[in-house]
Amino acid sequence: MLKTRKFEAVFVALFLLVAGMSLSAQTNYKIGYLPSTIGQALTKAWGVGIDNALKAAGNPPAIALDAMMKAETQVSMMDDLINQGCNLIILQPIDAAALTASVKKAESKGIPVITLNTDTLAPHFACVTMDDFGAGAMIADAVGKQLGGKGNVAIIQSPPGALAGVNREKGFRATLAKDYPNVKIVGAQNAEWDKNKAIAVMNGFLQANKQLDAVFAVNDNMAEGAAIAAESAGRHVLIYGFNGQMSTLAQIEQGKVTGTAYTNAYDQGATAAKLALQVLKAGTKTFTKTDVVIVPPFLATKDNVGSIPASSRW
Amino acid sequence: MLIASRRRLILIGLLLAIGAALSLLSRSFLTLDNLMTLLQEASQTGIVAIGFTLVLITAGIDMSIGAVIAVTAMVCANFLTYTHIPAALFIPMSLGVGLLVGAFNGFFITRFKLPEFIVTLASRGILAGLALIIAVKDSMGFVSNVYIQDPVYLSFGGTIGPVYIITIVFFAMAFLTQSFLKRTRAGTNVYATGANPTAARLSGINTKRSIYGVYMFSGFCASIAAIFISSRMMTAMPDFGIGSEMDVIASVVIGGTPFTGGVGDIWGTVLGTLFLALIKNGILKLGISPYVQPIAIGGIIVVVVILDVWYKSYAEGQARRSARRARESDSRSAAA
Amino acid sequence: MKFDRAKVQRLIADSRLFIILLLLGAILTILSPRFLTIENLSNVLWSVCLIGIMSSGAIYAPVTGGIDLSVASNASLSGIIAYELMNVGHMHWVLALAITLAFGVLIGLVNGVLTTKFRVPAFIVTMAAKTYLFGFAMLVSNGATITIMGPPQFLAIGVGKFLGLPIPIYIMLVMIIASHILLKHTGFGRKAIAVGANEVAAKLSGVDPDLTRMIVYSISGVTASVAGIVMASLTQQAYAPNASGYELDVITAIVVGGTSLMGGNGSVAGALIGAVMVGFINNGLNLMNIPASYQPLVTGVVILLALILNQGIKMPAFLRLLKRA
Amino acid sequence: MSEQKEESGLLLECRGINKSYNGPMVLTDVDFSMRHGEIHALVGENGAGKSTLIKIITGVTNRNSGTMRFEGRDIGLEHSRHAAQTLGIAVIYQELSLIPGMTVAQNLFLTKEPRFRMVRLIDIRKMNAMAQEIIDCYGFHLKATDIIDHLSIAQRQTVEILKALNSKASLVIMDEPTSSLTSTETSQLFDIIRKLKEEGIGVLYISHRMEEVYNLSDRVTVLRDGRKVAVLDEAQIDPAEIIRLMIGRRLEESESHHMLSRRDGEKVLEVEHITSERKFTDISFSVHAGEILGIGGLVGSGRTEVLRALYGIDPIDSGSVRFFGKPWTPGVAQSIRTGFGFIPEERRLQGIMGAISITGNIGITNLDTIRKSLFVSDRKELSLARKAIGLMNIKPADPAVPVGNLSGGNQQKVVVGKWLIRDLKVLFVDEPTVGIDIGAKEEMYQTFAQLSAAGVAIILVSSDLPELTRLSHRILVLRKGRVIKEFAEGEVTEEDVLRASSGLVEGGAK
Repeated sequence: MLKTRKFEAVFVALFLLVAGMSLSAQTNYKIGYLPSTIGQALTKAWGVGIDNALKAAGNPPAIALDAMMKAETQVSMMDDLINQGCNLIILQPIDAAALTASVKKAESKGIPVITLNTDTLAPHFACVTMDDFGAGAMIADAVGKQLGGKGNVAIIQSPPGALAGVNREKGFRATLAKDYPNVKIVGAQNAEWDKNKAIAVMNGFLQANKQLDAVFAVNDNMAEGAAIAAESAGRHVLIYGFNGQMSTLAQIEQGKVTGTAYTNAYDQGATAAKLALQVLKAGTKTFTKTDVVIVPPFLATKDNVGSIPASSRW
Repeated sequence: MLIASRRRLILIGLLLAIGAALSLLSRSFLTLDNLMTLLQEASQTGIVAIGFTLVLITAGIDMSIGAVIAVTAMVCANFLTYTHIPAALFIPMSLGVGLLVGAFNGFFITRFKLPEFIVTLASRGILAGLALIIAVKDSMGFVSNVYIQDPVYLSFGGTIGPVYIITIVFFAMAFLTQSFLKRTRAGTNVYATGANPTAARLSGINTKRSIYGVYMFSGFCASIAAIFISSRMMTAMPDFGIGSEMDVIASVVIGGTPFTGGVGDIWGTVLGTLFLALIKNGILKLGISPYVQPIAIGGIIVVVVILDVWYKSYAEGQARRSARRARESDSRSAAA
Repeated sequence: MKFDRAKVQRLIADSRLFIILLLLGAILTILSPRFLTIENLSNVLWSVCLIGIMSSGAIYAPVTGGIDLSVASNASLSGIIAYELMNVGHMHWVLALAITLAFGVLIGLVNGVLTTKFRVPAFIVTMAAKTYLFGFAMLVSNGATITIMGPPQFLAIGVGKFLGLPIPIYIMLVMIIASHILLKHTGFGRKAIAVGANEVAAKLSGVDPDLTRMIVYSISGVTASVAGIVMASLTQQAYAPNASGYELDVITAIVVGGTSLMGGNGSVAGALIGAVMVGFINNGLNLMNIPASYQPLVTGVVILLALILNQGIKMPAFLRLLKRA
Repeated sequence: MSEQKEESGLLLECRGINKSYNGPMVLTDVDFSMRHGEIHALVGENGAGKSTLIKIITGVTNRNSGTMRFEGRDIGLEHSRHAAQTLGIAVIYQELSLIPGMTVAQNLFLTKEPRFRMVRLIDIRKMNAMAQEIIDCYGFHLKATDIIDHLSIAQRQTVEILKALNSKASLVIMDEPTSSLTSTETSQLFDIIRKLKEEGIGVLYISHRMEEVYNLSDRVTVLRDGRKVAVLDEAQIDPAEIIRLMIGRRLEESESHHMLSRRDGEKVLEVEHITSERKFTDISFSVHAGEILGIGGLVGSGRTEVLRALYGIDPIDSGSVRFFGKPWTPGVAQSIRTGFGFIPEERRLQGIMGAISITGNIGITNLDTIRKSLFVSDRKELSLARKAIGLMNIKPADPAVPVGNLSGGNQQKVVVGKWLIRDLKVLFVDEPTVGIDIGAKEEMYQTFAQLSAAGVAIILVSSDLPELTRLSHRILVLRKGRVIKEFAEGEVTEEDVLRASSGLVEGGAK
């Protein structure tokens, strides 16, 4: 019995401490931010963009949760944000189909949802996207031009079923097939978004293909990994990434990475936040069609990368 | 017996204490919606944990449960996209996945005496791959997850009154499994197999059968969970459940079932899962940075298990002392 | 003559695993002409070096009948700590790495104390550690993906080359050899094995099981953080989930290497072979450009076969069993 | 060998049993018979074929040829454990076959739990009641709901026996039942066995303890090298004779006289008023070089605890210890370094590392001698191992075999051997010959004699009274953690020691 009281003491202490933090979070709008994982440059940058925009409008920062790349976790966290009575949720769906139900549920309870990059199957308030498919196509175009419409290309993939990566790859493949029939895709392997794994995968490509002209990695991390592998093998390969995170921009300047599809993630986040505040002021609750806001990425290469100011590097 | 039930009471006390603390600290904790979600989360882990408990009682371990969820979900997805077989028919079939995997594990464990951990870890890999291979693909050959609309299938994600069906099923399964363990010969055999295999064999128990049984049941439970998860999310993904093993293990161990086998029961596991779900759910409510949340969860798990171990050793020490005293007096009287 | 045969048989038995590895290599060579080249093999070694380094220390937990699931989180955290010390704290890189390793030891020691002094099962302790270390990593890195721009000496650790081979390979080999000697040829190694084999008997022979275990987990911790440093330097990057999931690869390597999780024996060389085996598979599939989906599947199957063969079960017998089942 | 003449109404009758596990014959043409309600002892050295015969009777393995009749019914060559059980043959195994964590009742009814008529669920209440009934009708001090873990070894054994009775056994086989019992518990067990006899149940009794065989059995069958060498009726039973039959060679009869003799070598260990909470109180004694100090007393009287404390495993609360005159605070590691040796009880649990080679088992205690600076020299270790193997003539003489694969006797030899190769000053010995065969026992005794001759002080704890009285130069008897009597000189009989252990001390010498 006495023991039990000890536990109580411990926990009460713990929660009082925590309560301190939570108390301040009770003004204006309660906005939830639920990316696929918060441990990534992109999602971090979004978060910063969102919070800055909210602060500017005198709103407390968003409640950020970490779904750790698991759709189940993200769904249950959606439920949690709903139960917490958020006014609006900014969501980067890990999977379009998997999150549709949650988005429906939220909006049925009068909580507008803004999706980032990945749309869901159900109509909701808005989707602020950098258009993965289009950007993939854009890179394919660049590669095709640089190779003069002929050569061997490999793709470093995201895990199967990871929508963002898949769409980028689809755009890339579609354009090559359409406009550059002589550019051969000699390999496509998954490196699980991971730089270290990308090194091994790239090494594989380099071994398997004595002639490899270009590599498209569906995110910057993997592009950087590919760069490391190419460098240590002493082979020259065009390497394209995706997202345009700060480190990759630097590597583009150093000439290690050829180019990337750069989006100003800060802006994207801010855009979402501004939309959020608008709709909350307007008080609209039901949405028949998703209003898609495209934050178009542009191709950052050695020539134009300098034009990206430090303030918009993330 | 007594010790176990006292430990149980302490855990319940903890549960209530934390619950109370949370409802004081967060407005949104003590709402019907939230409590029901909490139970839903707990049930999702719990259904798997029930099967896992039996494995642990035989002093084994099953790392493949997560992957079983994935494969089962994908099987259902295939039925839904490529066939017109009604859900009522193919769901029972897809539950066979878990049974098959369990038999597979049981086979390698019993026939080749391979360590359970590595066998099930291997089948985890095999299944994870399988899930991707059978995943529903689009025209370009990319995994595209179906959006399930079959009403019968979706009904599993639904509620009866405010209570989620999964929760009801969870408690029903808990009750049945518990009575199986305590009230049937097969159940007793499971304990015997875990506590002292040679002795069990000597008393004519077919330990191999018990082992096959528990792994198949564990897989079966995972498959059931898969149905509920996918119908809650209205889709099936090839990575469903993978990685959830750790939550399951934590719940079961917090529930007081040790790795050494021979002891443990389902009500403990139920409490364990509730406990873990409570912590996870509560943490989200407190507006702590998501960075701190894992620290809190990990810390609480360690603390709880430490306290449990402490209490257990203390209580058993007393039991043994009293037994020794009794014995000494007994032998004295006999000697005199 | 007879004695000789016995000797030969024992030799074969001891090198069984290596033979299995060669077998696998041979198969892959047949399937893909590109497999058997110096660069490719060195690439494979390069790709398994993190697992290899972690295994060299993590193996001691199973030897004493325990397990360490926290190595991956530990590694990620170490990378971040190293960065903070070097690039934020502007410490000399050597000092910074030394302190990082000290942290690694501390993390391991905490695991050790919790398992020995508080009698919490190692599985739970290290599983929880895996969780809260990830949290600490998030906290320290503020959830960011850190890019490490320097110092060059630090970056050289990961990508630099010596005699045409990447430095991490040398680090791995050195640590594997060191660990092998530690396990097989030092008092501590003997003590660890004894504790795993029969704690009471060991105690009566003057071994302090608790102390031994604490050292064991500290070693596991420090090697994990070496791996973390190498990883950070190799990828020029540090972030919380950096090594997540590696712990299972490590355990797989160790067990495939012939170390029982029940304790009382252990083979460091085996662990390396186990790691290389997995590396071979991934590399082979990669060379043949087989879709990623098949990698976990093939790996799983090969692991099972390797375990069975390693147990000395003859293939025909195995097939017969399969038939009967 | 005198052939047993055909009798009517034999409980069990085996004729011309042959058995070989693909290769050498383990049993050749063995005849064996049991009458209803007799206590029949089966004796023989390890490897004589006792256990094989039991295995055949209980259907664990099948005989190659020969006939078996049980209660008049023929048992075919294809015999099985299940068949044996249904026939009513029950075995009380040496390593207890109970399920820890379960209650007495659950163990009694394992696999035959009473169930409800309608639903096939176990009727726990009924089961406990039935169990309690059986317990009471044999008058044991047990509760049906007791959990096995909390019972003493003796109590667990009674549960085992109850299990046998509950399975309606008409033949109960006991393999070394007393090996882990105190003398009191042993006598309790004997009462039970006699009760079984009265019930008309045949008891086949295997033991290495001659006095038990002598006290208990109606008939004795002696096996040697897989052959039956004799069947003795009650009148003919005589320990010396049995031993002669068992090992064929006649031991010099040192068992008969137990003259104690003072050794006045240098005082190696002086113990003054040591006390340890709830273990032992105010123990004082000293051991001289070359002396074997026997410590008698019942299990739980604090004998083992004293050894453990002096060796440095458990703490001493008060009192002082002097080693060669100098004050000494025990601690396992430096105890070993300074020349202490410890041979623990319960070999399997405390003595050996079963999965490890002989070399490894010997090496771990000799790390200090085989390691230079940081590293261990395999060569030195191996030579040590070979030396130990030679000294104790351990079989097989292969340093690489895992100790777990050795016979009980040889395992114990390893445990002893690892100390012989050290420069030993004091050796603590706790129940050294439990469950090992006569031959190994003798070798063990000679080793101790040689050690003491070489000037090593030995403290011997033993429940085996002949052993204690024969080996010791001086005997302390402990009771309830105190020295209750010391036999320093003159003659001592086993009865004296036993009486003292049981607290019946004339003159209350202290």
